[in-house]
Amino acid sequence: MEVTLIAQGLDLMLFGMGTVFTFLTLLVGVTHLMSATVEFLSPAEEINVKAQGSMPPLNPKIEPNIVKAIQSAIDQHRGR
Amino acid sequence: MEVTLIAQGLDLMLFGMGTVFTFLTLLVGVTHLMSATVEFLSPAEEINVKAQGSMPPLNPKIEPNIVKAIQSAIDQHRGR
Amino acid sequence: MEVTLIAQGLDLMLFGMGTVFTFLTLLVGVTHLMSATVEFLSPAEEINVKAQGSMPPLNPKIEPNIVKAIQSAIDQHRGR
Amino acid sequence: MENLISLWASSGVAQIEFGQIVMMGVGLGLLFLAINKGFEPLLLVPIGFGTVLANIPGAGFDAMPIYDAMGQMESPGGLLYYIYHAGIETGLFPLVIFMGVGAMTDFGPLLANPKTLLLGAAAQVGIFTTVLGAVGLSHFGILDFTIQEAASIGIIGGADGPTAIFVTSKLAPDLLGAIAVAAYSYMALVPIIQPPIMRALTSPEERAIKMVQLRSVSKTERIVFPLTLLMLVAMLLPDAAPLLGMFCFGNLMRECGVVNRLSDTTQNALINIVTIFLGLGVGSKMSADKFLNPETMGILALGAVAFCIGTASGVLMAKLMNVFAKHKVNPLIGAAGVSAVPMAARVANKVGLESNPQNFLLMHAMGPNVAGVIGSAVAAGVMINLVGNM
Amino acid sequence: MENLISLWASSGVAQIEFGQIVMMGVGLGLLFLAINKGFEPLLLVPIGFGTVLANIPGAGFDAMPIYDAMGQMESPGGLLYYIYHAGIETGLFPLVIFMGVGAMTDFGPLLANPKTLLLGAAAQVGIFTTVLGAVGLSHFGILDFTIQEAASIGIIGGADGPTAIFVTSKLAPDLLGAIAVAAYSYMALVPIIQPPIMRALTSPEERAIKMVQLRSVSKTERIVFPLTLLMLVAMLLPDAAPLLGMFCFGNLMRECGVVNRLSDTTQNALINIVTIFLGLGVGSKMSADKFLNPETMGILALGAVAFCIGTASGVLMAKLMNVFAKHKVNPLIGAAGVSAVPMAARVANKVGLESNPQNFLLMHAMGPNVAGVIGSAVAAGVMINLVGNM
Amino acid sequence: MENLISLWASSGVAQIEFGQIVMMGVGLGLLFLAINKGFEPLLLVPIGFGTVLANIPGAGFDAMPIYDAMGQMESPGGLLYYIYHAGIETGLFPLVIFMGVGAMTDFGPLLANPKTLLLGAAAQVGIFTTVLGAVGLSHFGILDFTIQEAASIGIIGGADGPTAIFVTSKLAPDLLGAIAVAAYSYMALVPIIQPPIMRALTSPEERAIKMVQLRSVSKTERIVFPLTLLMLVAMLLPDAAPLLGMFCFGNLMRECGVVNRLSDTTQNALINIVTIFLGLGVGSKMSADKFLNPETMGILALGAVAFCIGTASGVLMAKLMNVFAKHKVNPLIGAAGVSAVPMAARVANKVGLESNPQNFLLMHAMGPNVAGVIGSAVAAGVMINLVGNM
Ligand code: NA
Ligand code: NA
Ligand code: NA
Repeated sequence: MEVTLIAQGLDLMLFGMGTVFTFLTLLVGVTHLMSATVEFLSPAEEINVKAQGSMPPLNPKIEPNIVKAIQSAIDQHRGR
Repeated sequence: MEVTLIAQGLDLMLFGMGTVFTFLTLLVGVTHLMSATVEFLSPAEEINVKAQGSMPPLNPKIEPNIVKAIQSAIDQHRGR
Repeated sequence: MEVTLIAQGLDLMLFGMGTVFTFLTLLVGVTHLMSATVEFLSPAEEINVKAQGSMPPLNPKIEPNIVKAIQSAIDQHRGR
Repeated sequence: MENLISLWASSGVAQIEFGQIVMMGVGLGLLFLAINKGFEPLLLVPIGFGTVLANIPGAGFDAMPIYDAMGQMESPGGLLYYIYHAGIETGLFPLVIFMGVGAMTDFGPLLANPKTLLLGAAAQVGIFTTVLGAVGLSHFGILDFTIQEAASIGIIGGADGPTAIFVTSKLAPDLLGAIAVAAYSYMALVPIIQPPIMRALTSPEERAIKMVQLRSVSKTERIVFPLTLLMLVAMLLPDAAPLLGMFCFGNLMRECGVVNRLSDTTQNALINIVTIFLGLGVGSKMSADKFLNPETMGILALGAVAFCIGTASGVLMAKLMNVFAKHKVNPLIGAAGVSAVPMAARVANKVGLESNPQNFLLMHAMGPNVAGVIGSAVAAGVMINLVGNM
Repeated sequence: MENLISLWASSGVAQIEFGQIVMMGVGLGLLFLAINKGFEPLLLVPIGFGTVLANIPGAGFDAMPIYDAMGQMESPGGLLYYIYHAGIETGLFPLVIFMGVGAMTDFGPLLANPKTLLLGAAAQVGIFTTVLGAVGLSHFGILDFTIQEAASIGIIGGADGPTAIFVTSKLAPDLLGAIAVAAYSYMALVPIIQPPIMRALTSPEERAIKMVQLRSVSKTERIVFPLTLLMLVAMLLPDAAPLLGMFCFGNLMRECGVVNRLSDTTQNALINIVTIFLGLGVGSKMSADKFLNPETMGILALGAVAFCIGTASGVLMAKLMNVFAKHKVNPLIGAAGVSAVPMAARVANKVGLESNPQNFLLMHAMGPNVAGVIGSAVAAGVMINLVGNM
Repeated sequence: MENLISLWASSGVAQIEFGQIVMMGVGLGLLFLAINKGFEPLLLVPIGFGTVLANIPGAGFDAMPIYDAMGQMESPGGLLYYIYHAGIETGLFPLVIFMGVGAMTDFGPLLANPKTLLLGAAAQVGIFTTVLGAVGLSHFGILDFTIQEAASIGIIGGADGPTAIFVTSKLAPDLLGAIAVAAYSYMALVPIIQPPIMRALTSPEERAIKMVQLRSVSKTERIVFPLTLLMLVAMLLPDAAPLLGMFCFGNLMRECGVVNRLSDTTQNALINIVTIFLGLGVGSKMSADKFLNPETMGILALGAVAFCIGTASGVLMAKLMNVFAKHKVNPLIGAAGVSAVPMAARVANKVGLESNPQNFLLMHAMGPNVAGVIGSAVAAGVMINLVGNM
């Protein structure tokens, strides 16, 4: 039983890492292929988002009181 | 049965108000103790929120300079 | 059975459209009555919302270029 | 080795059936229409994605939870299972959406010109004609629909997504996927479907009719109207009360002016959350065995017919009204009676501008447009009432 | 013909009972009070509308779902049925509301002057006196209340909607409609009910007492306080822990400064969504047989008494404290101990300004005001504990 | 007197057990770490508070509802009971969170440099090594873990909270509290755990490697990528489809540009609401009998090991890639492969700046960082598949 547990752990290790690497390696290839296909099909597409320049989008929110301020400013502005 | 109902009501009154007063009186003491402990442990803490000066948070005020900034931004934008 | 299905369909048509027209015709009358009553009870009410002038409220979002303008205003304001 | 076999046996490649491949293609097609062509993306993005998820073999998105004899959960259900059973089978999601739509609806133009309600009534002819078409197809053995299914198909002509989903989840849940997809697709196609019909049924002079400016509507009228409508529904057609009740509730929150924070949340966070889950849940009914059959083709065809007849009826009704009315109505706004808010009203405006560049019909068309929502909900109530007794 | 009969038989006009007409009137009356008079509209608009919906004959808003022998759903339940059973019967909605209220509460004034907690304690006398009144009415055979019902009625005097709903849904769910309506109505009536009592029990000199300026409260104190309160509740009165636990959790999210996005959502989208459904769910208990009886009149009368006694007790307690205290307390702020945040504090401020135009009591009154919330929750805990064993 | 006894008997002081005191201390400790030290406060504040609530004796936060023989509710369940069973046992909350995380994720850097996916793969070595460690401890009789528990412990090394919670709620729900706390704690400790390992395994020259600027990524690529990933998952590893499916759905809503209002709500109100309840629900599993045992110590130790091995594997994989690659990769970004988005990427950037003040690695590290999320979800899928058959 306990030998089986170790064996199960080794199996998990082997097939688990195997799958992870297989999957992600495939994904590398598929992604390259995808990008190439997209480029081939729409070469002239405007590229407006530069990956280099953009910050990671993890704090996308403006503080709520500022949002309220803006909302009221816009309402005022619209003359409502 | 009906006498019991009155008795139950009186019991509720007695033990209810007793518990409420006991609890909140204790809370007065514990709160004083808590504040004293906090003060003792971090006496130099910056006290940036004055209770007297601040409005209850049910009508959150927007800073007027922010509103002005936004208003002018919108005006500029529309004036463009 | 299949004859019944057709009959059921005809029944639905007849009573369905009948109900729809009856209901909405009644609603026309009731709405006129409601407006007249409201007008009668509060004739001097300020009429601040002109139906003609207001856009339908189905795109309540702010135009994205205005949002951008505001965003940049806030960034400036924050000194970022 | 055993593990490799397990991994392989449970992989999608080993399990996938042809129908699932096709349905994934359908899901991706819906995403394409939504993203590239702008077809009602708020609903078709979640529905399309839900379709793909529901057809991943072995992913169990639609799996039922399993309980042991003690009532203890042995394995949980799939995400789409829970969404469907909690939100769609119960009718909760369409009703919450309707509350949100009510909170977004401006009854002002309708109140300024109540007779446009009749245009909203006329456009429902599309619904019931389609029911007849469906039972006809069944009668001649071409397709096989029950009266419940025929009624659900007809409601596509109402051009009102939540109404169609609400009725179908009650009367013919197996058709939910096909009917929801048809309803939202045709709503998106309004700018293509309607103009030729509108032009064919009207003369250039009619299309150029300039309508009298709408009167102002007081705040009190706006507040009292949803309550009036609710009372009328309560007295005459309680089967329509769930849909119209929530619609009126949302509108009252909007107009009453004292619960703006509730109204804002209803129009934003709440309706958005429910829209996401409603779409995914509808997608869960897009399985191959329920979608890939001749009936779906029939549903799509009948839905298109329903739209065309509804549009035509609205226009013709407007022309009929002009026979009697003092203030002429531009018959183009009759087409807006199918609902599809606000797309149909914009189409009426656009076609009107072609004939008379100074003639802005948008606000005039908003009246029949929201009247069409009421009309469809009334039609839905009648259907549920009558078909439940058939 | 059969169809016409079906439509007629299921119409509201054919089915409506007199009680339902009256209850619809009650619902419309609540809407009128909420919209025209500004009575706690955030709750009374949904409750009033829910009342109307629940009393539409044949609409099935309150219908139970029906399952066949296999556990498959045959017909779904009504919207209000699901809301009530999922959110109110379980106690979830009041608890989430309490979390939101906690996130909106500023304990600063209370922390600056903790002895105002005693004012919040005193105001709870109204609760327990009202329980006595209810059992008295029952004893003399005038009305018929169990001890559970009497306890629920008393809690109206706590002037705290979610607390009243939480206690009543546990002890006397049949009275939920009447008690919730009474609680919110009287909270709205605070500016009318309280001032005469406050003036009657105080001299002009007392009303003009100027209080010492509140000290500043540090961020650490604000963070530690909800935890301290929670620990005290945990040790002494766990039956109050659900309400006060969620209240403290909301307040900790507010004050800790590191989870602002959670705090914002709690104060906005989440509390708004739950408020809408809580109100509708309470409305579902406003059926004629549960509301139109002499007991409801008794509840309304007892609730008013509870408010008056609570107000008086708070004021008198403040006068008692002044006998011993060095820094005098303006007795008007004692009236704020009934909670009804922030209305009661504003009333204290307004009445205070009448006697001394330079005397701003608002912040001083916020202390007893939030203390009243704590006091009512403690009273609720005691009730649940003791009545559960009676 | 009887009442006094009842109040005393039900008080916390009379009922509390030693284990509960300790667990309350653990809860307060988590709050301290979250608030004072900034440890993943969005999750640890709710988890810590939930821990305190769940251990209040007699408060019944975790109580089951009781029904009578008729199916009528006799007493409702506790708040945490409902949260746990509705949202965590079913897997719904982690999936909704993953949808929100998808809507917040920018795949741009990954698309610009897809080979960084391999770094995300390598970092998962930590997961599986830890599984081995856990079964080893069990084998030698030091601790007692089943293979299900070992798999759940391993997933801590994935540095991905929702993935860990999803897997553990399926495989070893009793360990949920310990594993969730370990996962979030170590994610917070990334800036302390990782740098020494990164420095030990790299030379100063390697750390100074400047990477070629990332190419621009088109909108179409961003839209097609989540669909591509979904298809690959569907075909190869459907057990990972719930997690990655919702992740891709969120990301598609973000990138497609036509459902911004849905994307905004997903990133804000929806994920915030679910985060609050997920945290509280995890706290409900932090009872003394499930947490205060040697296994928890083992879990914490193994989790730390998992993190270290994952970090090392990522760095070493980057060095291995450099042996073959034309464009050299800075091996520091390999450490970001453990996910812990975006903390690990920031750490890579910071350590990189120490060796070369002109070398900004942040965007380069975002590729392996989000690859680590995919890798962990794939590992989770394998675990669920294989362990389910063991
Ligand atoms: Na319609
Ligand atoms: Na109170
Ligand atoms: Na990871």
